[in-house]
Amino acid sequence: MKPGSELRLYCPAQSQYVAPIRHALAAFLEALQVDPGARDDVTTATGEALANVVEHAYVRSSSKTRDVQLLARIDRGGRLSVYVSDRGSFIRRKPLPGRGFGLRIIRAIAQQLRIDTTRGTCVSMTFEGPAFLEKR
Amino acid sequence: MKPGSELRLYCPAQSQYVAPIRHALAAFLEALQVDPGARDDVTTATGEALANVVEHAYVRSSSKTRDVQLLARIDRGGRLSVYVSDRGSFIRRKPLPGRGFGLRIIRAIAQQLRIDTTRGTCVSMTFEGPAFLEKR
Amino acid sequence: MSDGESIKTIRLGGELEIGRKDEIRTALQRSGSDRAVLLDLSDVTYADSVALTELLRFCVSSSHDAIPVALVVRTPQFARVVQYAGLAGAFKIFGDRDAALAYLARSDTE
Amino acid sequence: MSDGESIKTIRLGGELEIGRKDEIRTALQRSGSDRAVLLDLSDVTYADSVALTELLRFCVSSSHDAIPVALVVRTPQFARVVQYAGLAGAFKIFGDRDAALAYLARSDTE
Ligand SMILES: Nc1ncnc2c1ncn2[C@@H]1O[C@H](COP(=O)(O)OP(=O)(O)O)[C@@H](O)[C@H]1O
Ligand SMILES: Nc1ncnc2c1ncn2[C@@H]1O[C@H](COP(=O)(O)OP(=O)(O)O)[C@@H](O)[C@H]1O
Repeated sequence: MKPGSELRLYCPAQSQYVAPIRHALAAFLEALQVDPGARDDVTTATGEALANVVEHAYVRSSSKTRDVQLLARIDRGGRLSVYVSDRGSFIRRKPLPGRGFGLRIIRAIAQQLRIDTTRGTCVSMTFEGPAFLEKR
Repeated sequence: MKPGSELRLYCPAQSQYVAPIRHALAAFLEALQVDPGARDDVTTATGEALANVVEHAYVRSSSKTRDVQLLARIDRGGRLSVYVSDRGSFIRRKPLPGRGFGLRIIRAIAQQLRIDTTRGTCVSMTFEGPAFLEKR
Repeated sequence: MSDGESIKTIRLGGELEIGRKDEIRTALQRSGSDRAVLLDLSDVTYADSVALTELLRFCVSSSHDAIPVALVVRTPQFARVVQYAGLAGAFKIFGDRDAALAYLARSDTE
Repeated sequence: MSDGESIKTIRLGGELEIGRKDEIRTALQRSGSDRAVLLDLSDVTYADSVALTELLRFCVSSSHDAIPVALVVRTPQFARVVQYAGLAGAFKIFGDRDAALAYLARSDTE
Protein backbone atom coordinates (compact mmCIF):
# COMPACT_ATOMS: atom_id res chain seq x y z
CA MET A 1 0.00 0.00 0.00
CA LYS A 2 1.31 3.40 -0.92
CA PRO A 3 1.55 5.88 1.92
CA GLY A 4 -0.31 9.13 1.34
CA SER A 5 -3.37 7.42 -0.09
CA GLU A 6 -6.47 8.68 1.61
CA LEU A 7 -10.24 8.51 1.44
CA ARG A 8 -12.32 11.19 3.08
CA LEU A 9 -16.10 11.15 2.90
CA TYR A 10 -18.65 13.44 4.53
CA CYS A 11 -22.18 12.08 4.37
CA PRO A 12 -25.47 12.46 6.18
CA ALA A 13 -25.68 10.15 9.23
CA GLN A 14 -28.47 8.06 7.75
CA SER A 15 -28.65 4.32 7.36
CA GLN A 16 -28.84 4.33 3.56
CA TYR A 17 -25.39 5.92 3.37
CA VAL A 18 -23.60 3.21 5.33
CA ALA A 19 -23.42 0.63 2.52
CA PRO A 20 -22.18 3.08 -0.16
CA ILE A 21 -19.52 4.41 2.23
CA ARG A 22 -18.41 0.86 2.95
CA HIS A 23 -18.29 0.08 -0.76
CA ALA A 24 -16.17 3.17 -1.38
CA LEU A 25 -13.78 2.04 1.35
CA ALA A 26 -13.63 -1.50 -0.08
CA ALA A 27 -12.85 -0.17 -3.57
CA PHE A 28 -10.22 2.17 -2.11
CA LEU A 29 -8.55 -0.78 -0.38
CA GLU A 30 -8.81 -2.88 -3.52
CA ALA A 31 -7.00 -0.20 -5.53
CA LEU A 32 -4.28 -0.40 -2.87
CA GLN A 33 -4.16 -4.17 -3.35
CA VAL A 34 -5.22 -5.07 0.14
CA ASP A 35 -6.21 -8.73 -0.03
CA PRO A 36 -9.89 -9.69 0.12
CA GLY A 37 -9.84 -11.08 3.68
CA ALA A 38 -8.22 -8.00 5.19
CA ARG A 39 -10.48 -5.78 3.09
CA ASP A 40 -13.55 -7.56 4.45
CA ASP A 41 -12.29 -7.19 8.00
CA VAL A 42 -11.56 -3.48 7.66
CA THR A 43 -14.92 -2.77 6.06
CA THR A 44 -16.66 -4.91 8.69
CA ALA A 45 -15.08 -2.93 11.53
CA THR A 46 -15.72 0.38 9.78
CA GLY A 47 -19.31 -0.62 9.04
CA GLU A 48 -19.85 -1.09 12.79
CA ALA A 49 -18.49 2.34 13.63
CA LEU A 50 -20.67 3.90 10.91
CA ALA A 51 -23.78 2.04 12.11
CA ASN A 52 -23.13 3.35 15.63
CA VAL A 53 -23.13 6.92 14.37
CA VAL A 54 -26.44 6.35 12.60
CA GLU A 55 -27.98 4.61 15.62
CA HIS A 56 -26.63 6.59 18.55
CA ALA A 57 -24.67 9.76 17.81
CA TYR A 58 -27.53 12.20 17.38
CA VAL A 59 -30.09 10.65 19.75
CA ARG A 60 -29.09 12.91 22.65
CA SER A 61 -27.57 15.69 20.61
CA SER A 62 -28.93 19.01 19.51
CA SER A 63 -26.42 19.30 16.69
CA LYS A 64 -28.03 20.62 13.52
CA THR A 65 -25.48 19.01 11.22
CA ARG A 66 -26.08 15.28 11.43
CA ASP A 67 -23.12 14.07 9.49
CA VAL A 68 -20.68 11.25 9.60
CA GLN A 69 -17.13 11.57 8.41
CA LEU A 70 -14.96 8.72 7.26
CA LEU A 71 -11.24 9.13 6.92
CA ALA A 72 -9.09 6.19 5.84
CA ARG A 73 -5.41 6.80 5.45
CA ILE A 74 -2.20 4.92 4.79
CA ASP A 75 0.67 6.28 6.82
CA ARG A 76 4.41 6.07 6.20
CA GLY A 77 4.78 2.63 7.77
CA GLY A 78 2.12 1.23 5.45
CA ARG A 79 -0.29 1.10 8.36
CA LEU A 80 -3.96 1.76 7.73
CA SER A 81 -5.85 4.08 10.05
CA VAL A 82 -9.58 4.59 9.82
CA TYR A 83 -11.42 7.38 11.63
CA VAL A 84 -15.20 7.55 11.91
CA SER A 85 -16.36 10.79 13.44
CA ASP A 86 -19.57 12.58 14.20
CA ARG A 87 -20.65 15.78 15.92
CA GLY A 88 -23.10 14.10 18.26
CA SER A 89 -22.72 12.89 21.84
CA PHE A 90 -21.34 9.56 22.91
CA ILE A 91 -23.76 7.58 25.07
CA ARG A 92 -21.96 5.85 27.93
CA ARG A 93 -23.93 2.87 29.19
CA LYS A 94 -23.89 -0.82 30.04
CA PRO A 95 -24.40 -2.99 26.96
CA LEU A 96 -28.07 -3.14 26.03
CA PRO A 97 -29.44 -6.69 26.50
CA GLY A 98 -28.81 -8.87 23.42
CA ARG A 99 -26.80 -6.09 21.82
CA GLY A 100 -23.37 -4.50 22.11
CA PHE A 101 -21.70 -6.49 19.35
CA GLY A 102 -20.45 -3.50 17.38
CA LEU A 103 -17.49 -2.46 19.53
CA ARG A 104 -16.75 -6.10 20.23
CA ILE A 105 -16.41 -6.80 16.50
CA ILE A 106 -14.20 -3.74 16.07
CA ARG A 107 -11.96 -4.87 18.95
CA ALA A 108 -11.63 -8.34 17.41
CA ILE A 109 -10.39 -6.87 14.12
CA ALA A 110 -8.50 -3.65 14.75
CA GLN A 111 -5.06 -3.68 16.35
CA GLN A 112 -6.01 -0.50 18.14
CA LEU A 113 -9.31 1.15 18.98
CA ARG A 114 -9.62 4.60 20.48
CA ILE A 115 -12.80 6.48 21.18
CA ASP A 116 -12.34 10.19 21.61
CA THR A 117 -15.42 11.99 22.87
CA THR A 118 -13.98 15.47 23.34
CA ARG A 119 -15.98 17.03 20.51
CA GLY A 120 -18.57 14.63 19.14
CA THR A 121 -17.24 11.11 18.87
CA CYS A 122 -14.19 10.03 16.93
CA VAL A 123 -13.61 6.30 16.69
CA SER A 124 -10.08 5.61 15.47
CA MET A 125 -8.98 2.18 14.41
CA THR A 126 -5.63 1.01 13.15
CA PHE A 127 -5.01 -2.09 11.11
CA GLU A 128 -1.62 -3.66 10.75
CA GLY A 129 -0.12 -6.92 9.68
CA PRO A 130 1.21 -8.52 6.52
CA ALA A 131 -1.92 -7.79 4.52
CA PHE A 132 -1.27 -4.09 4.90
CA LEU A 133 2.40 -3.97 4.12
CA GLU A 134 3.42 -2.14 0.99
CA LYS A 135 3.58 -4.58 -1.91
CA ARG A 136 5.82 -3.78 -4.83
CA MET B 1 -22.17 16.21 -2.69
CA LYS B 2 -20.53 17.18 0.53
CA PRO B 3 -17.55 19.54 0.27
CA GLY B 4 -14.38 18.27 1.87
CA SER B 5 -14.82 14.74 0.58
CA GLU B 6 -11.68 13.59 -1.08
CA LEU B 7 -10.05 10.52 -2.61
CA ARG B 8 -6.29 10.34 -2.93
CA LEU B 9 -4.58 7.29 -4.39
CA TYR B 10 -0.92 6.66 -5.13
CA CYS B 11 -0.34 3.61 -7.30
CA PRO B 12 2.29 2.21 -9.65
CA ALA B 13 1.84 3.54 -13.21
CA GLN B 14 0.93 0.14 -14.61
CA SER B 15 -2.03 -0.84 -16.71
CA GLN B 16 -3.50 -3.30 -14.20
CA TYR B 17 -4.01 -0.48 -11.68
CA VAL B 18 -6.15 1.67 -13.93
CA ALA B 19 -9.39 -0.31 -13.54
CA PRO B 20 -9.18 -0.58 -9.72
CA ILE B 21 -8.45 3.15 -9.45
CA ARG B 22 -11.44 3.88 -11.66
CA HIS B 23 -13.63 1.59 -9.55
CA ALA B 24 -12.49 3.36 -6.39
CA LEU B 25 -13.41 6.70 -7.96
CA ALA B 26 -16.80 5.37 -9.08
CA ALA B 27 -17.56 4.06 -5.58
CA PHE B 28 -16.42 7.37 -4.06
CA LEU B 29 -18.81 9.26 -6.37
CA GLU B 30 -21.60 6.81 -5.63
CA ALA B 31 -21.20 7.41 -1.89
CA LEU B 32 -21.58 11.12 -2.69
CA GLN B 33 -24.77 10.31 -4.62
CA VAL B 34 -23.53 11.49 -7.99
CA ASP B 35 -25.95 10.03 -10.51
CA PRO B 36 -24.86 7.12 -12.71
CA GLY B 37 -24.52 9.10 -15.96
CA ALA B 38 -22.30 11.76 -14.43
CA ARG B 39 -20.34 9.07 -12.58
CA ASP B 40 -19.69 7.23 -15.83
CA ASP B 41 -18.56 10.44 -17.50
CA VAL B 42 -16.17 11.38 -14.72
CA THR B 43 -14.66 7.92 -14.56
CA THR B 44 -14.40 7.82 -18.35
CA ALA B 45 -12.46 11.10 -18.43
CA THR B 46 -10.31 10.06 -15.48
CA GLY B 47 -9.65 6.66 -17.05
CA GLU B 48 -8.23 8.45 -20.11
CA ALA B 49 -5.88 10.57 -18.03
CA LEU B 50 -4.73 7.47 -16.12
CA ALA B 51 -4.18 5.49 -19.34
CA ASN B 52 -2.04 8.34 -20.65
CA VAL B 53 0.22 8.14 -17.62
CA VAL B 54 0.64 4.40 -18.12
CA GLU B 55 1.25 4.77 -21.86
CA HIS B 56 3.33 7.92 -22.09
CA ALA B 57 4.55 9.48 -18.85
CA TYR B 58 7.64 7.39 -18.24
CA VAL B 59 8.64 6.59 -21.83
CA ARG B 60 11.10 9.49 -22.03
CA SER B 61 11.70 9.87 -18.34
CA SER B 62 14.48 8.69 -16.10
CA SER B 63 12.32 8.95 -12.98
CA LYS B 64 12.84 6.00 -10.68
CA THR B 65 9.43 6.32 -9.05
CA ARG B 66 6.91 5.38 -11.72
CA ASP B 67 3.76 6.30 -9.94
CA VAL B 68 0.44 7.83 -10.74
CA GLN B 69 -1.51 9.92 -8.29
CA LEU B 70 -5.23 10.44 -8.36
CA LEU B 71 -6.85 13.19 -6.36
CA ALA B 72 -10.60 13.73 -6.55
CA ARG B 73 -12.05 16.44 -4.41
CA ILE B 74 -15.31 18.24 -3.80
CA ASP B 75 -14.81 21.91 -3.18
CA ARG B 76 -17.05 24.41 -1.36
CA GLY B 77 -19.23 25.11 -4.37
CA GLY B 78 -19.99 21.42 -4.77
CA ARG B 79 -17.74 21.29 -7.81
CA LEU B 80 -15.73 18.16 -8.45
CA SER B 81 -12.07 18.48 -9.36
CA VAL B 82 -9.97 15.52 -10.43
CA TYR B 83 -6.18 15.65 -10.70
CA VAL B 84 -4.13 12.90 -12.33
CA SER B 85 -0.42 13.45 -11.87
CA ASP B 86 2.82 11.69 -12.60
CA ARG B 87 6.53 12.41 -12.24
CA GLY B 88 7.35 11.67 -15.88
CA SER B 89 7.71 13.97 -18.88
CA PHE B 90 4.90 15.13 -21.09
CA ILE B 91 5.41 14.27 -24.75
CA ARG B 92 4.36 17.14 -26.99
CA ARG B 93 3.53 15.88 -30.48
CA LYS B 94 1.00 15.85 -33.29
CA PRO B 95 -1.69 13.23 -32.73
CA LEU B 96 -0.44 9.78 -33.70
CA PRO B 97 -2.36 8.43 -36.74
CA GLY B 98 -5.60 6.70 -35.72
CA ARG B 99 -5.07 7.75 -32.12
CA GLY B 100 -5.36 10.84 -29.95
CA PHE B 101 -8.84 10.15 -28.61
CA GLY B 102 -7.92 10.40 -24.96
CA LEU B 103 -7.66 14.17 -24.55
CA ARG B 104 -10.56 14.59 -26.96
CA ILE B 105 -12.79 12.47 -24.72
CA ILE B 106 -11.67 14.42 -21.64
CA ARG B 107 -12.43 17.73 -23.38
CA ALA B 108 -15.90 16.50 -24.34
CA ILE B 109 -16.70 15.68 -20.70
CA ALA B 110 -14.85 18.05 -18.37
CA GLN B 111 -15.90 21.69 -18.06
CA GLN B 112 -12.24 22.54 -17.73
CA LEU B 113 -9.02 20.75 -18.63
CA ARG B 114 -5.59 21.98 -17.69
CA ILE B 115 -2.31 20.22 -18.31
CA ASP B 116 0.53 21.45 -16.15
CA THR B 117 3.92 20.09 -17.17
CA THR B 118 6.11 22.05 -14.76
CA ARG B 119 7.10 19.03 -12.70
CA GLY B 120 5.96 15.81 -14.30
CA THR B 121 2.47 16.12 -15.72
CA CYS B 122 -0.63 17.13 -13.82
CA VAL B 123 -3.91 16.86 -15.69
CA SER B 124 -6.63 18.74 -13.86
CA MET B 125 -10.25 18.40 -14.78
CA THR B 126 -13.28 20.06 -13.27
CA PHE B 127 -16.81 18.80 -13.52
CA GLU B 128 -19.80 20.98 -12.85
CA GLY B 129 -23.51 20.99 -13.51
CA PRO B 130 -26.68 19.82 -11.81
CA ALA B 131 -25.40 16.27 -11.29
CA PHE B 132 -22.69 17.59 -8.99
CA LEU B 133 -24.70 19.98 -6.90
CA GLU B 134 -25.06 19.17 -3.24
CA LYS B 135 -28.23 17.14 -2.70
CA ARG B 136 -29.91 17.25 0.67
CA MET C 1 -40.50 -34.46 10.59
CA SER C 2 -39.28 -36.93 8.01
CA ASP C 3 -41.33 -35.32 5.25
CA GLY C 4 -39.82 -31.94 6.02
CA GLU C 5 -43.18 -30.31 5.35
CA SER C 6 -43.28 -28.20 8.44
CA ILE C 7 -39.73 -26.93 8.06
CA LYS C 8 -40.01 -23.33 7.03
CA THR C 9 -37.20 -21.91 4.94
CA ILE C 10 -36.35 -18.23 5.22
CA ARG C 11 -33.85 -17.06 2.66
CA LEU C 12 -31.90 -13.83 2.92
CA GLY C 13 -29.10 -12.72 0.61
CA GLY C 14 -26.84 -9.84 -0.30
CA GLU C 15 -25.69 -7.42 2.35
CA LEU C 16 -27.53 -7.76 5.65
CA GLU C 17 -26.87 -4.39 7.17
CA ILE C 18 -28.32 -1.40 8.92
CA GLY C 19 -29.96 -0.02 5.78
CA ARG C 20 -32.06 -3.21 5.52
CA LYS C 21 -32.97 -3.56 9.20
CA ASP C 22 -36.74 -3.33 8.72
CA GLU C 23 -36.69 -5.74 5.80
CA ILE C 24 -34.64 -8.26 7.80
CA ARG C 25 -36.94 -8.00 10.80
CA THR C 26 -39.98 -8.50 8.57
CA ALA C 27 -38.42 -11.55 6.91
CA LEU C 28 -37.67 -13.09 10.30
CA GLN C 29 -41.24 -13.93 11.24
CA ARG C 30 -42.57 -17.28 12.30
CA SER C 31 -46.11 -18.47 11.89
CA GLY C 32 -47.92 -20.74 14.33
CA SER C 33 -47.54 -23.86 12.20
CA ASP C 34 -43.74 -23.78 11.92
CA ARG C 35 -42.07 -26.71 13.64
CA ALA C 36 -38.51 -25.84 12.61
CA VAL C 37 -36.83 -23.06 10.65
CA LEU C 38 -34.01 -23.23 8.15
CA LEU C 39 -32.40 -19.82 7.68
CA ASP C 40 -30.73 -20.02 4.32
CA LEU C 41 -28.05 -17.33 4.39
CA SER C 42 -25.87 -18.92 1.68
CA ASP C 43 -25.94 -15.81 -0.46
CA VAL C 44 -25.22 -13.30 2.28
CA THR C 45 -22.14 -11.39 1.18
CA TYR C 46 -21.94 -9.18 4.24
CA ALA C 47 -23.54 -9.00 7.66
CA ASP C 48 -23.20 -6.38 10.37
CA SER C 49 -24.08 -6.38 14.06
CA VAL C 50 -27.50 -4.93 13.33
CA ALA C 51 -28.28 -8.04 11.29
CA LEU C 52 -26.69 -10.32 13.90
CA THR C 53 -28.88 -8.73 16.57
CA GLU C 54 -32.00 -9.47 14.51
CA LEU C 55 -30.88 -13.04 13.86
CA LEU C 56 -30.12 -13.55 17.54
CA ARG C 57 -33.48 -12.16 18.57
CA PHE C 58 -35.16 -14.59 16.18
CA CYS C 59 -33.17 -17.59 17.40
CA VAL C 60 -33.69 -16.79 21.06
CA SER C 61 -37.44 -16.36 20.69
CA SER C 62 -37.67 -19.56 18.61
CA SER C 63 -35.73 -21.40 21.24
CA HIS C 64 -38.18 -20.19 23.91
CA ASP C 65 -40.93 -21.76 21.83
CA ALA C 66 -38.87 -24.95 21.36
CA ILE C 67 -38.59 -24.38 17.61
CA PRO C 68 -35.16 -25.41 16.32
CA VAL C 69 -33.45 -23.01 13.92
CA ALA C 70 -30.51 -23.90 11.64
CA LEU C 71 -28.45 -21.37 9.70
CA VAL C 72 -26.75 -22.14 6.41
CA VAL C 73 -23.67 -19.94 6.10
CA ARG C 74 -21.27 -20.24 3.19
CA THR C 75 -19.48 -16.92 2.88
CA PRO C 76 -16.30 -16.03 4.74
CA GLN C 77 -17.23 -12.53 5.90
CA PHE C 78 -20.39 -13.80 7.54
CA ALA C 79 -18.65 -16.75 9.19
CA ARG C 80 -15.96 -14.43 10.55
CA VAL C 81 -18.24 -11.69 11.84
CA VAL C 82 -20.16 -14.26 13.88
CA GLN C 83 -16.85 -15.26 15.50
CA TYR C 84 -15.80 -11.66 16.07
CA ALA C 85 -19.11 -10.95 17.78
CA GLY C 86 -18.59 -13.97 20.03
CA LEU C 87 -21.81 -15.51 18.74
CA ALA C 88 -20.46 -18.80 17.40
CA GLY C 89 -22.16 -20.65 20.25
CA ALA C 90 -25.44 -18.82 19.88
CA PHE C 91 -26.33 -20.11 16.43
CA LYS C 92 -26.53 -23.59 14.90
CA ILE C 93 -24.49 -23.01 11.77
CA PHE C 94 -24.08 -25.44 8.86
CA GLY C 95 -22.12 -25.27 5.64
CA ASP C 96 -24.92 -26.62 3.47
CA ARG C 97 -28.64 -27.16 3.34
CA ASP C 98 -28.54 -30.92 3.74
CA ALA C 99 -26.58 -30.78 6.97
CA ALA C 100 -28.96 -28.13 8.29
CA LEU C 101 -32.02 -30.24 7.36
CA ALA C 102 -30.47 -33.31 8.97
CA TYR C 103 -29.97 -31.34 12.18
CA LEU C 104 -33.56 -30.08 12.15
CA ALA C 105 -34.89 -33.61 11.54
CA ARG C 106 -32.79 -34.87 14.46
CA SER C 107 -34.00 -32.09 16.75
CA ASP C 108 -37.54 -33.09 16.02
CA THR C 109 -37.16 -36.73 16.96
CA GLU C 110 -35.30 -35.97 20.15
CA MET D 1 -25.22 -14.22 -47.35
CA SER D 2 -28.77 -15.22 -46.55
CA ASP D 3 -27.66 -18.23 -44.57
CA GLY D 4 -25.40 -16.08 -42.45
CA GLU D 5 -22.83 -18.85 -42.37
CA SER D 6 -19.87 -16.71 -43.26
CA ILE D 7 -20.70 -13.98 -40.78
CA LYS D 8 -18.20 -14.26 -37.98
CA THR D 9 -19.28 -13.11 -34.54
CA ILE D 10 -16.73 -11.70 -32.14
CA ARG D 11 -18.07 -11.13 -28.66
CA LEU D 12 -16.38 -8.94 -26.07
CA GLY D 13 -17.81 -8.00 -22.68
CA GLY D 14 -17.02 -6.34 -19.40
CA GLU D 15 -14.62 -3.44 -19.27
CA LEU D 16 -12.66 -2.93 -22.47
CA GLU D 17 -9.73 -0.96 -21.18
CA ILE D 18 -5.99 -0.54 -21.13
CA GLY D 19 -5.43 -3.51 -18.81
CA ARG D 20 -7.00 -5.81 -21.43
CA LYS D 21 -5.34 -4.31 -24.52
CA ASP D 22 -3.55 -7.51 -25.59
CA GLU D 23 -6.63 -9.63 -25.05
CA ILE D 24 -8.75 -7.22 -27.11
CA ARG D 25 -6.23 -7.15 -29.92
CA THR D 26 -6.07 -10.95 -29.96
CA ALA D 27 -9.86 -11.23 -30.04
CA LEU D 28 -10.04 -8.83 -32.98
CA GLN D 29 -8.59 -11.17 -35.60
CA ARG D 30 -10.13 -12.09 -38.90
CA SER D 31 -9.50 -15.29 -40.79
CA GLY D 32 -9.39 -15.56 -44.59
CA SER D 33 -12.85 -17.05 -44.88
CA ASP D 34 -14.74 -14.25 -43.09
CA ARG D 35 -17.12 -12.34 -45.36
CA ALA D 36 -18.57 -10.10 -42.66
CA VAL D 37 -18.02 -9.54 -38.97
CA LEU D 38 -20.53 -8.90 -36.24
CA LEU D 39 -18.85 -7.38 -33.18
CA ASP D 40 -21.18 -8.16 -30.33
CA LEU D 41 -20.35 -5.61 -27.65
CA SER D 42 -23.74 -5.83 -25.91
CA ASP D 43 -22.17 -6.68 -22.56
CA VAL D 44 -19.45 -4.06 -22.60
CA THR D 45 -19.90 -2.03 -19.45
CA TYR D 46 -17.02 0.35 -20.09
CA ALA D 47 -14.70 1.20 -22.95
CA ASP D 48 -11.73 3.54 -23.06
CA SER D 49 -9.79 5.10 -25.92
CA VAL D 50 -7.32 2.22 -25.93
CA ALA D 51 -10.20 -0.12 -26.76
CA LEU D 52 -11.67 2.34 -29.27
CA THR D 53 -8.29 2.51 -31.00
CA GLU D 54 -8.21 -1.28 -31.33
CA LEU D 55 -11.78 -1.36 -32.61
CA LEU D 56 -11.03 1.38 -35.11
CA ARG D 57 -7.92 -0.39 -36.32
CA PHE D 58 -9.99 -3.54 -36.87
CA CYS D 59 -12.78 -1.71 -38.72
CA VAL D 60 -10.39 0.24 -40.94
CA SER D 61 -8.42 -2.83 -41.93
CA SER D 62 -11.63 -4.80 -42.57
CA SER D 63 -12.92 -1.98 -44.70
CA HIS D 64 -9.72 -2.07 -46.79
CA ASP D 65 -10.47 -5.72 -47.44
CA ALA D 66 -14.11 -4.91 -48.24
CA ILE D 67 -15.35 -6.88 -45.22
CA PRO D 68 -18.31 -5.15 -43.56
CA VAL D 69 -18.27 -4.91 -39.78
CA ALA D 70 -21.29 -4.16 -37.59
CA LEU D 71 -21.12 -3.33 -33.89
CA VAL D 72 -23.87 -4.14 -31.41
CA VAL D 73 -23.77 -1.58 -28.61
CA ARG D 74 -26.35 -1.53 -25.84
CA THR D 75 -24.76 0.20 -22.89
CA PRO D 76 -24.83 3.95 -22.32
CA GLN D 77 -21.19 4.48 -21.36
CA PHE D 78 -19.99 2.83 -24.54
CA ALA D 79 -22.42 4.71 -26.74
CA ARG D 80 -21.37 8.00 -25.16
CA VAL D 81 -17.61 7.44 -25.28
CA VAL D 82 -17.85 6.77 -29.02
CA GLN D 83 -19.54 10.16 -29.39
CA TYR D 84 -17.03 11.91 -27.15
CA ALA D 85 -14.18 10.49 -29.22
CA GLY D 86 -15.84 11.80 -32.40
CA LEU D 87 -16.03 8.26 -33.75
CA ALA D 88 -19.79 7.96 -34.30
CA GLY D 89 -19.23 8.08 -38.05
CA ALA D 90 -16.38 5.59 -38.03
CA PHE D 91 -18.39 2.60 -36.83
CA LYS D 92 -21.61 0.96 -37.99
CA ILE D 93 -23.43 0.75 -34.67
CA PHE D 94 -26.69 -1.08 -34.01
CA GLY D 95 -28.85 -1.48 -30.93
CA ASP D 96 -29.43 -5.20 -31.41
CA ARG D 97 -28.13 -8.26 -33.17
CA ASP D 98 -30.94 -8.53 -35.71
CA ALA D 99 -30.43 -5.02 -37.01
CA ALA D 100 -26.70 -5.66 -37.26
CA LEU D 101 -27.26 -8.93 -39.14
CA ALA D 102 -29.71 -7.24 -41.50
CA TYR D 103 -27.12 -4.58 -42.26
CA LEU D 104 -24.43 -7.19 -42.94
CA ALA D 105 -26.78 -9.15 -45.21
CA ARG D 106 -27.57 -5.96 -47.14
CA SER D 107 -23.88 -5.08 -47.48
CA ASP D 108 -23.29 -8.43 -49.05
CA THR D 109 -25.92 -8.14 -51.74
CA GLU D 110 -24.91 -4.58 -52.66
N1 LIG E 1 -20.92 7.28 17.61
C1 LIG E 1 -21.52 7.05 18.80
N2 LIG E 1 -22.27 8.01 19.37
C2 LIG E 1 -22.90 7.81 20.54
N3 LIG E 1 -22.82 6.65 21.25
C3 LIG E 1 -22.10 5.64 20.73
C4 LIG E 1 -21.43 5.77 19.49
N4 LIG E 1 -20.78 4.60 19.25
C5 LIG E 1 -21.04 3.78 20.28
N5 LIG E 1 -21.84 4.39 21.18
C6 LIG E 1 -22.30 3.85 22.48
O1 LIG E 1 -21.65 2.61 22.70
C7 LIG E 1 -22.61 1.57 22.91
C8 LIG E 1 -22.06 0.23 22.44
O2 LIG E 1 -21.99 0.19 21.04
P1 LIG E 1 -21.95 -1.19 20.29
O3 LIG E 1 -20.93 -2.05 20.92
O4 LIG E 1 -21.76 -0.94 18.84
O5 LIG E 1 -23.35 -1.87 20.54
P2 LIG E 1 -24.84 -1.38 20.21
O6 LIG E 1 -24.76 -0.37 19.11
O7 LIG E 1 -25.54 -2.63 19.82
O8 LIG E 1 -25.38 -0.82 21.49
C9 LIG E 1 -23.85 2.04 22.19
O9 LIG E 1 -25.03 1.46 22.67
C10 LIG E 1 -23.79 3.54 22.49
O10 LIG E 1 -24.28 3.82 23.79
N1 LIG F 1 0.75 11.89 -18.70
C1 LIG F 1 1.35 12.10 -19.90
N2 LIG F 1 2.71 12.02 -20.00
C2 LIG F 1 3.34 12.20 -21.18
N3 LIG F 1 2.68 12.51 -22.31
C3 LIG F 1 1.34 12.61 -22.29
C4 LIG F 1 0.60 12.40 -21.09
N4 LIG F 1 -0.70 12.56 -21.38
C5 LIG F 1 -0.79 12.84 -22.68
N5 LIG F 1 0.44 12.88 -23.27
C6 LIG F 1 0.75 13.22 -24.66
O1 LIG F 1 -0.43 13.67 -25.30
C7 LIG F 1 -0.68 12.89 -26.46
C8 LIG F 1 -2.16 12.82 -26.75
O2 LIG F 1 -2.82 12.03 -25.77
P1 LIG F 1 -4.22 11.39 -26.12
O3 LIG F 1 -5.13 12.42 -26.67
O4 LIG F 1 -4.70 10.69 -24.89
O5 LIG F 1 -3.96 10.32 -27.28
P2 LIG F 1 -3.00 9.05 -27.36
O6 LIG F 1 -2.71 8.61 -25.96
O7 LIG F 1 -3.81 8.06 -28.12
O8 LIG F 1 -1.80 9.49 -28.12
C9 LIG F 1 -0.01 11.55 -26.19
O9 LIG F 1 0.30 10.84 -27.38
C10 LIG F 1 1.24 12.01 -25.46
O10 LIG F 1 2.20 12.49 -26.37
